[in-house]
Amino acid sequence: MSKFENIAQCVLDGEFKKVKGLVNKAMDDGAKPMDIINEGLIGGMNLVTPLFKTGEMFVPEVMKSAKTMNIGMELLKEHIKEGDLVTKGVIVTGTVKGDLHDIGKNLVGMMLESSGYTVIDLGTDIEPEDFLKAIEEQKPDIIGMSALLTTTMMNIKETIDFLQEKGVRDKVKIMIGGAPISQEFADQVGADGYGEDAAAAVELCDSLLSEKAHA
Amino acid sequence: MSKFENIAQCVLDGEFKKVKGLVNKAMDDGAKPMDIINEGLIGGMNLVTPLFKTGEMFVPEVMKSAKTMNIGMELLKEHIKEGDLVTKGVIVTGTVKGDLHDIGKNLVGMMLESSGYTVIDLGTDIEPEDFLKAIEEQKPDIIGMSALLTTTMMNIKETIDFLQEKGVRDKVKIMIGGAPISQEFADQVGADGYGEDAAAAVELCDSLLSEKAHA
Amino acid sequence: MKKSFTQLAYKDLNDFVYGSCPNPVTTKSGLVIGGGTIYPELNFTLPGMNIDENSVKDAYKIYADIINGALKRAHELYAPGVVLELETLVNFTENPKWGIEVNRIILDIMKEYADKYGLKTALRATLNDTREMSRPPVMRSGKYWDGMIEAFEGCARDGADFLSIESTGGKELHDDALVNAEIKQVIFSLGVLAARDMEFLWGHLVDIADRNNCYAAGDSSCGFANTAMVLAERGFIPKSFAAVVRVATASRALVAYEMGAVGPSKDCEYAGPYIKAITGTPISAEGKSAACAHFSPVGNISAAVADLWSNESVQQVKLLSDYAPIVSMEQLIYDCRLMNEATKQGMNVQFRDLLVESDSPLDVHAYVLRPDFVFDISKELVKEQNPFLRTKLAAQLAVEGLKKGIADGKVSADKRDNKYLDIMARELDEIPEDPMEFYNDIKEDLDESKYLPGEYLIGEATSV
Amino acid sequence: MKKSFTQLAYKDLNDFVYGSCPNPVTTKSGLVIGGGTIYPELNFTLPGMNIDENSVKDAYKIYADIINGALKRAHELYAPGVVLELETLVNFTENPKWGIEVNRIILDIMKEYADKYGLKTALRATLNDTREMSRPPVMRSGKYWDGMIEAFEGCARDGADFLSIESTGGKELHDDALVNAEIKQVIFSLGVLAARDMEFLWGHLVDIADRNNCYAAGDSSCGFANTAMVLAERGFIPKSFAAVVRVATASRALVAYEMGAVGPSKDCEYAGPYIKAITGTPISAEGKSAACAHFSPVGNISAAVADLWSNESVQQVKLLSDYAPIVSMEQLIYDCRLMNEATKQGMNVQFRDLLVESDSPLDVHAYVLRPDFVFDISKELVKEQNPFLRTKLAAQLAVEGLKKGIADGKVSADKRDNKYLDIMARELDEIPEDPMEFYNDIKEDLDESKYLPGEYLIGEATSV
Ligand SMILES: [Zn+2]
Ligand SMILES: [Zn+2]
Ligand SMILES: [Zn+2]
Repeated sequence: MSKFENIAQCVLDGEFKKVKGLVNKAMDDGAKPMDIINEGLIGGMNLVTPLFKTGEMFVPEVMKSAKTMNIGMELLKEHIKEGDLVTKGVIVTGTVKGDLHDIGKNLVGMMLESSGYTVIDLGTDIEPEDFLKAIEEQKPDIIGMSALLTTTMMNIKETIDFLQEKGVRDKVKIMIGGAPISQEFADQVGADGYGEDAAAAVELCDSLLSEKAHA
Repeated sequence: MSKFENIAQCVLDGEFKKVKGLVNKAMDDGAKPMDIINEGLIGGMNLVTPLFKTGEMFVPEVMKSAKTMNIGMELLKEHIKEGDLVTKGVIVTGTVKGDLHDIGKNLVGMMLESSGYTVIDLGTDIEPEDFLKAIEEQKPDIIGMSALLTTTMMNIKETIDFLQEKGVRDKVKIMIGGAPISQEFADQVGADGYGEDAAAAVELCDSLLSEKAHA
Repeated sequence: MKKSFTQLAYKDLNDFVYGSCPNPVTTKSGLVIGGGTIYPELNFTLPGMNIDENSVKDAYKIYADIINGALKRAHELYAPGVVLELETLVNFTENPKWGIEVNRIILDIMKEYADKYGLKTALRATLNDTREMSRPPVMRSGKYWDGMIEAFEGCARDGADFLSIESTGGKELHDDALVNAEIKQVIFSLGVLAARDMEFLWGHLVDIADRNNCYAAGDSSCGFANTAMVLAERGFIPKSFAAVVRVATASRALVAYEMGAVGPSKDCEYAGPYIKAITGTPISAEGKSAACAHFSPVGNISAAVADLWSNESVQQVKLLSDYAPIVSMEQLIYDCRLMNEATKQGMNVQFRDLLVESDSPLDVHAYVLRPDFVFDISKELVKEQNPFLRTKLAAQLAVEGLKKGIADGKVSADKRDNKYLDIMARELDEIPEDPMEFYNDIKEDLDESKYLPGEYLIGEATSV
Repeated sequence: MKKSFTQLAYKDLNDFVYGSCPNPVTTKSGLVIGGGTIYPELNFTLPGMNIDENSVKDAYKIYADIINGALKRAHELYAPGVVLELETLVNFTENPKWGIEVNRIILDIMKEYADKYGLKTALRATLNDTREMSRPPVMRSGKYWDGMIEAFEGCARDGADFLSIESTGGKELHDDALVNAEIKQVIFSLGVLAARDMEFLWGHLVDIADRNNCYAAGDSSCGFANTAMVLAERGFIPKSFAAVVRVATASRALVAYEMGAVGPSKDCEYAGPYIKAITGTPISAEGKSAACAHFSPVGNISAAVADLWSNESVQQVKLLSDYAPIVSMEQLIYDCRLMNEATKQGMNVQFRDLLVESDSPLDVHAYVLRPDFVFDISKELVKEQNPFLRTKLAAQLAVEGLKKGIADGKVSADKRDNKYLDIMARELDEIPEDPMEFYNDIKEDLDESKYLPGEYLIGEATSV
């Protein structure tokens, strides 16, 4: 990995203005695009995630690192074959019916993207029908639902019941979150997991998908 | 009612040392025993209950009134026919399995007795089987169960489920109480009512039995 | 018609203390807020439940239970007075009839306790700002606006004492600004969008209050500064950044008072001390008493100059003693009792300083609430009447004050705070005087899909 | 071997203040309890769940979650130190292995926070007194006694700092005495039965503590005086009766210290000020911070001379911010911060007096906790070494003091309180000097089916 340490460091530092130059130089030096990606760009992001978890990096810093990685990716995209780049998984997010509070959900989305997931955000105030549609069309691995109010949290249950009824519940893992949500509530309504905050949500997705892989 | 006002007042004041004299005098004056009971003794207790509810009488005062009434009753018992005296209802009480906290339950029992109910107390740490046995043997109108701990409150549910399984659940009304208990919990476990304290428990029994009468 | 505040409401820092203010307000029941006594303000919310045509009746009953339980305890503890805050949930503003009904239920129970026990109470009706239900938000018309205004009218007409809101104009851009720690976008969201929306909104609310014999009380920057504080408490953004945002929101909140609001400000408006220093109106505050709703680094200091002391919000859930709102009521009453006892013994300034000194050296967010810090910044803010420039100025002064406080060892800071303060200082300096020039500068960094410039008169002639 | 306390531990009322005491104790982590700083003491319990062989593992996890959450918040708020109280539930004393395992889990997490962040913590193991599981209770032998002692041994051996209990000897008669407001039966239950059981029990506990390098901390009269207070708060018995019972329990609680306990007393021992005045040991207390567990009329005054400040107990339930024990932790830390700031500024006596004056004129129960009232009564109590006569004396002095306080207008009382104080005065006077004579006097009023006289050495030779 030492060969692309400068690129990894550039991602870690979120120096998004410098990454193009470094990637171009590596290409000029004859490096393979997939090596630059895996060891440099993703390698850099892999340093970021644990630092965020332990509180040594702030969200805006993670955002800058992700932006830096993405700029590098954009540059290399045309040089690699489609299918070489694999996502860690597809995640559909949304706040449930009646709920407008989306800063937490958006944070989760950003952190998941930074960690290598593909995130499809449905937005706020999402009807059960729209979650169903997203499952059918996007074939996500995980659905993430959130609610910030005691009077909307029960719509999480309603949505899960609706998906059950429509026979698609078991096609996805469901994770939930929001201020009034707890692990007990997640157990009660039949969700697969509860993420206390953005950092926890990333860990939760990792573990849900490894469960899925072993199932 | 004015004829036995002195006896009613004596009950209200809890003057248990004076009641014998007053009852004897009424008998000497030719009063009917059932009139002395209904207008004097029970009439006095009927003044007590509302004063307790509004906080104008303390429990020890209610206890003294009940004691006064009972002394009068004892005196008149041999003069009346069996069956003339009707109980408002039979109530079996107990703290559920694992729970030792009985001061609340005992208070409820005392207040119920003072209000004209027959109370059969099973005691503390009562197994579901023993509640079942009591239903079969005592044929109560109401079962009162209490739990003071979060780790014993679930034994209320266990007991109700057990009674359901044995097919006797609908033979009785079930009321529950104790510090961690709430109306929502009562609804969840399928109890008929929740009494916040001794005053509330009496009201609850009255309303459960009038429901039962109208059912 | 617009008021301007060109000098501090106080001459002496020692008059700037909890429980009293230069311009107290008197409720219908005769409570004088800011007249020498600090009173509890209880907030409460429903437990986890769905609200629809059927279940709304259950909700009414739960609200009645909450108020009965809380006022019973207030009576038992000899509370000299209590303010209740009904903060509606989305459904209750969307369906104004429901919100108005809850408001009425609460007023009826208040009357019962007044008649039976002489308990003095007042009601704050805080309507949920539903305008953000449309994405991008439509701020000045449409069904959400109409429903919200109808709810305000109804609550005011039926007898609420205070009207409040946590208005959300500009929040649609501010959220992203926070998680990316972009101070310029913060200033644009607060100083341009939010301020313009406040002017529009509070023109209407003051009018409703005036017509219905109640008080236009104020508007919390909850969705802005409290979101920042919670993100910082979770370690997501720098504490210094959140603290600077806090001070910047003071300028936004002031707009309501310029439009005619008279307080008391809302509990979660932690920039309340700035409002009180500048306008002399009473303020509400929350700190350790609100730990049931969110954590904070300002548990004590937030009470230092408060006129009402609140628990923010708690659901009707059962604890070992009883329901959580009754627990809050008891805690608030004891806190207020202690503070009022200090006042009675002529020790309120010393008590205020204990509240201040206990928190302010430990955290930058607490430090910006120090009464002397508030005074120093407020003295400068009253020189600037333009809300946009005042927002920028507030942030600049906060950055400077924090840098000095850290350098002097008066407040401990995260080792990364200095870096963020330097970045903020530099970026704030780059902001031009003219809002439209500023807009053009940062336009490409804004997510155009998220907001409607026209709702904020951008591109049109404006007083801002 | 038995200690006697024949004079007050204090010369000057102004030294009798929260956070410090003549005989502080130092925990394994180096916290000095009573050494100048008041620390939070957090108590916590499981949410509604059944405990059996299977689910006990879930319970272990919940306990771990509680401690992790609470210590994380303590660290974030820079708490100078924290005491945790594990108060076992019946099942965890009945099955000592479970209780010992939870104790160990907590100690492990404490160590983690010490290693990672330098957070100083200490653990109080309070074992549930299971002896009352037999009805009538068997106090000196049998499986419940054996299990309880095994649990104490295990918790002490593994590293708990403090051993405590809310022992129940005599409670089997005291409950009825309370609901019937029979002061003679109260004195018999507390002064004869409870005191004799305490002597027996604390002989064993002090021995366990000594052998395992931990502190025998003290025994709360929870089942006696707090039951009385809660009944009075509900309006079931007179407040003056409950207040007199409170003072009477001080004599019972003292027996543990005579047998060698060194504190800190348990949080719910509201008679703690009497213990501190007489023995000079540190005490724990709870007030408004414990509203989650029960209401009280002593929310502030209970803190006046406390060395630990506790929340009594709260289940692991989710509030809007987070789980309830974390909420308690935040509130306790802020309360302690404020009190410690007052100490730092040399204002602790003034702060104590604010706590005192804010509550004591409003309620007789608060009035008996006034430091001067405590001093006056304690000065007399140290002259009487016989626990039975000391219990009677405590009640008599409380009655007298309350009558005077009410007559002087220093404390407001229910209109019916005077009547009850008169009844108590008369009945207390009728109690003879000799416990056996007293026993014979009231024997027929006692429910013989409820207790075993032999377990209290009644009819046998005794030092009492
Ligand atoms: Zn708010
Ligand atoms: Zn206790
Ligand atoms: Zn405790």
